[in-house]
Formats: sequence, C-alpha cells, structure tokens
Amino acid sequence: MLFDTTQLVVALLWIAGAFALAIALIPLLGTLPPRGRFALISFVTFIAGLFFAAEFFLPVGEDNKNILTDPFQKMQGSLQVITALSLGLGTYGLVRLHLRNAVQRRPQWGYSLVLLIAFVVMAFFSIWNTMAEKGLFGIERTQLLENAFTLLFDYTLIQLDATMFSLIAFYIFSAAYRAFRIRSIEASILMFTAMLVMIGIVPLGKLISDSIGLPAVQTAEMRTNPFMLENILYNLRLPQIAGWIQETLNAPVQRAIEFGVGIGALAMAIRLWLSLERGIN
Amino acid sequence: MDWLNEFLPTSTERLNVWIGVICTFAIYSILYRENPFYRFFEHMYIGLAAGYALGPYLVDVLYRYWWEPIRIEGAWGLVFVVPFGMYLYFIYSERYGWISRIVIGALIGAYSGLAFQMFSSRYLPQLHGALTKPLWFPPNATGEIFLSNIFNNWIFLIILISVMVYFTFSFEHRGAVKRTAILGRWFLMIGLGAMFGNTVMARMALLIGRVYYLLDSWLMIRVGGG
Amino acid sequence: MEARSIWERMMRIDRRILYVILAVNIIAALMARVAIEPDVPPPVKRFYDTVEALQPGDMVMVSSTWSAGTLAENQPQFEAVLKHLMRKRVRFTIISFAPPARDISHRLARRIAEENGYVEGKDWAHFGYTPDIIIAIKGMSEDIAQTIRQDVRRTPIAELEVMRGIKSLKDYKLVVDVTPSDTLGNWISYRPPDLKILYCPTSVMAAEAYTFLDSGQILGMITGAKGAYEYERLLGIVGLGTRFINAIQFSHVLIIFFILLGNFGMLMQRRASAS
Amino acid sequence: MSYQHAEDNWFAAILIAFIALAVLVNIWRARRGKALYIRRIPGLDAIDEAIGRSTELGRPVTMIPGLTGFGVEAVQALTIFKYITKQIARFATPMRLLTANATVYAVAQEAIADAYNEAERPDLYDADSVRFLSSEQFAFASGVAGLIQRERIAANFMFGIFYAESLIFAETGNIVGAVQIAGTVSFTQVPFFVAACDYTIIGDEFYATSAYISREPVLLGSLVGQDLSKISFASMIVGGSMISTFIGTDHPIVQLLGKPQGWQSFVEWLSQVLGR
Repeated sequence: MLFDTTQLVVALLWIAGAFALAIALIPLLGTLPPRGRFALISFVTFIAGLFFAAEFFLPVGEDNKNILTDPFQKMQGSLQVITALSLGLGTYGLVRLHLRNAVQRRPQWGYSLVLLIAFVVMAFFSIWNTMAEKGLFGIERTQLLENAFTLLFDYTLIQLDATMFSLIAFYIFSAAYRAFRIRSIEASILMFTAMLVMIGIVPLGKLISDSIGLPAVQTAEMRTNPFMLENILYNLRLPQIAGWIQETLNAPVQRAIEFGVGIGALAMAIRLWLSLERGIN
Repeated sequence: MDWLNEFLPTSTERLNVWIGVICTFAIYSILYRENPFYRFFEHMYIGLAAGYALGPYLVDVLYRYWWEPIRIEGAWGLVFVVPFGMYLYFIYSERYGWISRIVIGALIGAYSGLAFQMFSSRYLPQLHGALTKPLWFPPNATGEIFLSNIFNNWIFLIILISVMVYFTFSFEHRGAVKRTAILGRWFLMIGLGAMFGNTVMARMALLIGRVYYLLDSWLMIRVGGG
Repeated sequence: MEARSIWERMMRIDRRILYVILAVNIIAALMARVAIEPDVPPPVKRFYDTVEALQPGDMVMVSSTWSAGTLAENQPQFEAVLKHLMRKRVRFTIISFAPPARDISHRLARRIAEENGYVEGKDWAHFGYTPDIIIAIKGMSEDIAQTIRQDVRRTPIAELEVMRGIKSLKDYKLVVDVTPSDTLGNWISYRPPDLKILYCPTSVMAAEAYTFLDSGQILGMITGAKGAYEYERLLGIVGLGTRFINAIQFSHVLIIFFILLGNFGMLMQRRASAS
Repeated sequence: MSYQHAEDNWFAAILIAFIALAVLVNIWRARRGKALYIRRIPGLDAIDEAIGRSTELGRPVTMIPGLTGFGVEAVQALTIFKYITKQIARFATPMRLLTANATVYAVAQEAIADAYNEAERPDLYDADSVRFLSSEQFAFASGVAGLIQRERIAANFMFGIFYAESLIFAETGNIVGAVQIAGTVSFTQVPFFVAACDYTIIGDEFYATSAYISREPVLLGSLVGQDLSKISFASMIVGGSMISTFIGTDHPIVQLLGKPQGWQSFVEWLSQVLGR
C-alpha cells in the first residue's frame, strides 16, 4: 500500500480537530455547577447502560438481530479503545506516584528511580517489538531488538513474574502448619475436608486405596444394588471420596454462593446504572 | 570439567539464564527477611510489567481499532474516541477530576447494561440444573437412574437450600431456620475445604515450576518425574 | 521462659526451617523416578472425549489469558490441548485477553505447530490481544472479521485461509479457556448458545467450577498441572504435568504431615499443662 | 445453554424485572424512612467481644482494609472500622488503620476523625494512626506484619477484598496472640481466615454487617430486595424439584424455569390447559 499522503494529511487534520474540540470543551464543562455535574455523569451512565440493556431485551428478527445489534458491532472498536485507555490509567497512576517520589526525594526514592528506568526501557523495547512484529512504518526486527527484548522479557520479566507468584507456596505452607489448629468445629470440618481432597485428587490416593485392597472397578452389578459390600468398599477409595466431596458436597455450596453473588451483582448493577450508589460518585 | 564451562555464563544464552536465576534468588531473599536486594528487583519487576503493557495497549489496540480504521478506511467518526477517552486522565487533577467520572460513568453504565445478559446466561442454567434433580424415580425415567443418583440429588438439594438460608438477612433466624442456617455454615466449611485443598495444589505447582527451571535450565540436571 | 517442652517446639517450628524442608522435599520429589498411574476423574475424561469427538477441519477457539505467573499450571494444559487438536487435524485460532499472554501463547503455539506440520495462517492463527473480553466475545458471536480485524501478524481476518467458511463464533465447534483469571464467566455469559466450552483453570479456581460442570455449562475441566498429567496419560505423551506430579503429591503429604504434627503438639501441650 | 437475547426465554426478563422491582421498591421504602429489618450478624457479637478483650490488655488495635481499591467494598469496610473506632474510643485504646490504596487512605482519615467526633473524644484522634504503607502487595504485607509484631497488638480487624497476602496478616496476628475478626467477599481467602481468626464474616454477610451498622437506605433496601429474590429462587428450586420428581424433568413448567427455548413449550402448554 503506497504511502498515500493526502489521506494521511486529512486523517491527521481530523484528529487534530477532535483533540481541539475535546480540549475546548473542558472550560465549558468547568462552568457546570456541582448538581449539573452529577446530572451529566448520571445521564451518561444511564444512556450507556440503556444501550446494552435494550440490545439484550429488544425482540429479534429471524436473523437473530434487533435494531441495536448492528450499531453495537460498529461501536466495538471504540469500546476496546476506551477499555485500553482505562487500563492504561493504572500505569499512569503508578508512574505518576513514583515520579513524584523520585522528584521530591521522598524516603526510598532510589527504588522509585529503579522502577521508572525499568518502565522506560521496557516500554521502548515493547513498543518497538510490537511494531516490528506488525511491520509498521517499515520497522524491521534488528538483532539489537531481538537480544534486548529476549533478555528483558524472557529472562527478567518472566522470571520475576513466575517467582513472585511462587512465593505464596512458602507462605501457604507455614500458614497452614501454624494456623490449622483444631480450635472450632468449623475449622476442623474445613481442615479435614481439605486434607481428604488433597490426598484424594493426586495419584497417591489411588496407590493407597489399591494397596489397602479396595476394589478398583465399579461393575454394572455393583451399580444396580449399591448396598453390596463391593460397592461400599469401592466408594471408600480416596479418589472416589475426593470426587464425591467435590461433585456432590462442594458443587451445591458453590451454586448457593453463585446465586448469592449473582443476585447481589444484579442488584449492584441496577444501583450503579441509576446512580443510586452513594459511596461511588 | 565440560559440565563446568557449559554451566558458567560464557555464551549470551547462558548469561541470560544466569540473569533469570539472579532475579529468582533476589525475590526469594524476602523469605529470610525484607532486604534492599529484594526491594530493588521488586520495583524493577513492577516497572518492567508496566512498561511491557504499553506495546500491546498502544500499538496492538490503538493501531488496530483507531489509527488504521481512520487512516485507511476513513472512519472519521472514530477520531473523537481517543480525545474524549483521554478525559479519564484528569482523575488526579483537583479542578477537573470530576470530568474523568464522565468516562468512568460510561464504562460503569455499559457494564451495568451487560449485567442482564450475564445474569440470564450464567445463573438461570444453574437454576434449571438445580430443579431438574428428581428426588425419587420419576415416572418416565429416560436414562438409567440409580439409587445413588437419587441419594446424591437429596444431598445436593439439602446443601443448596441450607447454604442459601445462611445468606439471608431480612428476618430473624430462630428455631428451625436458625438450625438450617448453622447447618448451612457447616456445609459452607466443606466447600471452603475443597477450595483450600485445590488452592494448596495450585500454589505448590507454581513453586515446583520454579524449582524445575532452576534444576533443568540452570544446573542442567535432567529431571525425571512420573 | 522455662525450657520449651518438646510439644511447644513441635507447635512452633520456625517458618524458615519449614521453607527449607519444603524446598528440599520438592527437589527430591522432582528427581524421583517414581511413576504412579492416576485415577482419571470424570471431568478430565469428558474433556478428552469432547476433543476426541471433533472431526478434521472443525474450528476451535483457544482462549489463552495466562502468563509467566501461572506458567507451571497453564503451560502443560496449553501444550497438551494444542497437541491433541493437531492430532485430530482440527483448525484453531488463539485469542488473549492479557498483554503478556499474547506473546507467550504465540511463541509456544509456533513451536508446537512446527513440530506437527501446522502452518500459521493456513491451519491456525493468533488473534493477538483484545482488552475488553465481554465486548470481544459478544462481537465475535456476530462477526469475527469486524471484531478482530487482523491477526497478530497484521493479516486481515478475511484473507486468512484458516478462516475459510467461518464468519462468527457460531461456526466454531468448541472454545477451550486456558486461564488464571475469571474469563470463564464471560465465555459462559456471552458466547453463542451451542458453542461448547472446555475449561483449563489454575487449581485455585477449580472448586468454584463444579457448579458449571453439574449444570452442563462446561463439558470438561483439567485442574492445574495435576489435570494436565491425567490428560497427558490419556494422550500418551510426556509433558510438564508428568514432570511435576510427584513433587505436587509429595508436597501435599508434607503439608498434611505438618498440620497433624502441629495439632498433635497442641493436644499434648494442652494435656501436659492440664495435668 | 446461554442467552443471546431475552427473547430466547422471556422468563429471564420476568425474573430480572421481579428482582429489579424488589430492590428498587425497598430502596424507595428505606429512603422514605421506613425501618427495614436486618438481623444482627453473629459476627458483630464477635467484634464487640474482641473489642472488650482488647481494652483489657490496653495494647493497640489494628484495622486492615487490605488491598481494596476505592469502591463499594472499601466504603463499607470503612463503615465497620468507624463503628469499631467509636467503641474503643470509650476506653482510649490506641488504633492503627493500615491501607495499600492512596484514595482509601484519604477517605479513611476523614472517616476515623468523624468516628472520634461522634464518640465525643476528638482529643484522641491522632493523624498518624491512619497510614498508607505501600501499594505493592508483598511490601504492604511485610509492612503490616512488622507493625503487628513490633506493637504486639491486642486485636486485629480485617475487612475488604484480600488476596494471597491475607496469609501473612492472619499468621502474624496468631504469633502475637491477637484476637482476630475478618470479613471478606474474596472466597479464596476465607479458608485462611476461618483457620486463623476467631470469627470470619463470609461473602454477603460482609454487606449485611455494614448495612446493620450504617442503616444506609440504599444498602438496606437492596439487601431486603436481594433476600426476596433468594427466597424466590429457593421456592422455584423446591417447587421445580417436586414437579421433576412426580411428573418429569421435561414438564413445560420445569423447562420454563431457566432453560432457553423453554418459553414456547410453556406458552403452548398453558394455552392447552386454559383452552380446556
């Protein structure tokens, strides 16, 4: 695709105009009184919610679409962009915090400097790498990029990320040893179930059950009359006990929690949609 | 002897592995106690992670969903998305902080509107699954139904109802309801026990993955396993 | 403090000693040449049967949102699933909803594809990173080209040979969600009705998913590295699951031993101080 | 098995309308001053008992909202911390509120100052008692663990959203023998709190605790509406199970309750029944 300059210039003009409009609007918005601000925010929230609610509730034609299905398809790109900008907010907050620490020489500011340097270097190579991967603006994958990105990504970021997560194994081990003392009925039920599941779901559970001599296979005959000794012994195998705990005892507990969380989430969605939630805005 | 010079950081490949190992031991040093070595690598980690994300955010997303549609397909309507989306970054300013709430409000509103489809698709099939468990041999038994299925259906229903009773708050729990709620909390403990058993397995696996890396890639000891 | 009784010491082992014991136990278990056949649980068996029932040329979506933090659990699952799909000569596309997941899954898929003669663009493709999972799934349920626009190598979706005859998720047979975070809830909520789901969570999230297994919203589940080991045994391949299983089960034994030790010490301490 | 649109089974829309109505009507009633009843959570008795024991020892009390970012859970955690601060203000027991989020830190300072004013002891409020340790998970955890051990705290209250660092708080609190009460909606951390703490407030109980304390109309009304919805779910489950057992699992009413495409078969069955 040739570098079509006229289309590029027009595009840049449009974008500059959009930025100018957005910036010009700010002082205008600034004149809004607090009540007006709350009204504007609640209105925008309501309209955004109404669009998606209507797309779900409106009846659909034979092609399984209603009048809002196609507009939603077109809007997707902008929604992905806004989500990316909102995720970038976290990065912006982090860099801003540590930049202030470094500039104002707050305690431990040296570490903030380390963070900022790592951020800038990695951002540079990550952007370069993604551009080279897509061959944008004729950017190639040079040897420098390959070595630097492999070192920073594969042999530093990946290693630190994996190690940080593995720390928790040590904490779980010491916490389980120290905290799991039979203090109450509840803690005992929880602990006993946890141990049964831990030993039942690993192959060792099968090995122990076999070595005790519990029947390994459930024949059709055992299924039809469950009170046969064979069947009872079969169900005493550790893998069977752990499976039964997870599929018959644990599943209804999770479903009850799901119903509680689900109804709570729907109630909160309605409160947020109608801007009833006092603590937030 | 050849193991040694293959082990030492002579080639760039080996140097990289050694750097990865230094990072690993720096993080593990916190197990002994908090120290500057750990804190240096922790802050480097957070900086690297934040810096890395910019590639996918800026290039992969903004290019694909914003710049290219405008530049090539001339979708002029899209130009306003980034400028007005940038209002989000006023969140820290004193005077215009509230402007960021307009965009945050739009996001909150969008997710509230999407909650209705989620509620229908995630929770109603679970409701249906809970009420199609026959408590005795149904008249037109389609598939093979065994006594063990009926027994398990009873347990499923009793646990489900008692845990739901536990999570009710708008009436006093007295008598039978109180006993059901207590029973519900004990069944809750069984569910939590199952969660804890699996959580232990998850965390152990992550540590095992690191030890495996150290043995296999660093010390070049071929590890067996099952 | 009078000399700490044996029970007191049994209850208060210093945590740094515990850490050393745990590390030594894992190293020993990793080196062990012990092979114990697993009892493959029903969720893993159903997972295997669902993939086994696919026909060559069927289309599968692999949602890969894991990165280095949970590599030890998700990578064995991801590798085993890809090998099984390639063995069935099935077409597949990968999508990631977390930035680092994109590069990790793309590199791993390329390596496995070369080993099995799969050509990127013709037999499989990677859709890159998309930040908003809900909007992406809803959009792909209608029109993938409009939602994803181009694959990770900047080829427009319509020009990918792997996408021949595929317009939306409705034309997919199956989605396999390999994830450390709650992406399953979104797949269950927003996908087209008859798109089957298979789940590869880190073990932390396995217990919560049994309600979806019971209601049939997901057809099968592999629980962490242990599940990968069971799946590898069904596939007859050796992967990281096989390498880790001994260390996993012996660390469970270690934890159970120390919990019992701590409680035994406490009970005896209580009896000693009571008498 | 899933819904692309409400038309797949209009029952979904009816159920959502019922829940929305139950929640909004009760919020409206609460706002008009109607006293909605929320039962007292056993966890609150445990909090009062812990406060009592901490005042005897005279050592400080810690309150930890964890890594909770500013949002619904943070606001409610601070409501509970305000309640605790008002109780301990009567005995001049020192307190420490430790946060990992800058916004929560700012709001917490206001909340604790209000608590001391409401307890008529503004003199006891010490600005240093509310601290922002670090926004990084494990740096925050080690900071909290250090303080707990240095000041040998008497009681530890943990409310909000928690991740793997909850183990460090619970374990350190155990080492110094502190009374510990926790409340969280993060189910993966509840097992550790149950094992290590004296009492744990689980899942929805967390919202009920702050509603009981704050009597805030929107929260009260919403909880009552959610209760009605839970009761309706439970009755549908019991009713549906009865039909499945005695008539069969493919009965139109059973199909209606949650199965996509269940609407048509129900409407046909209903018209047959009404037609007869």
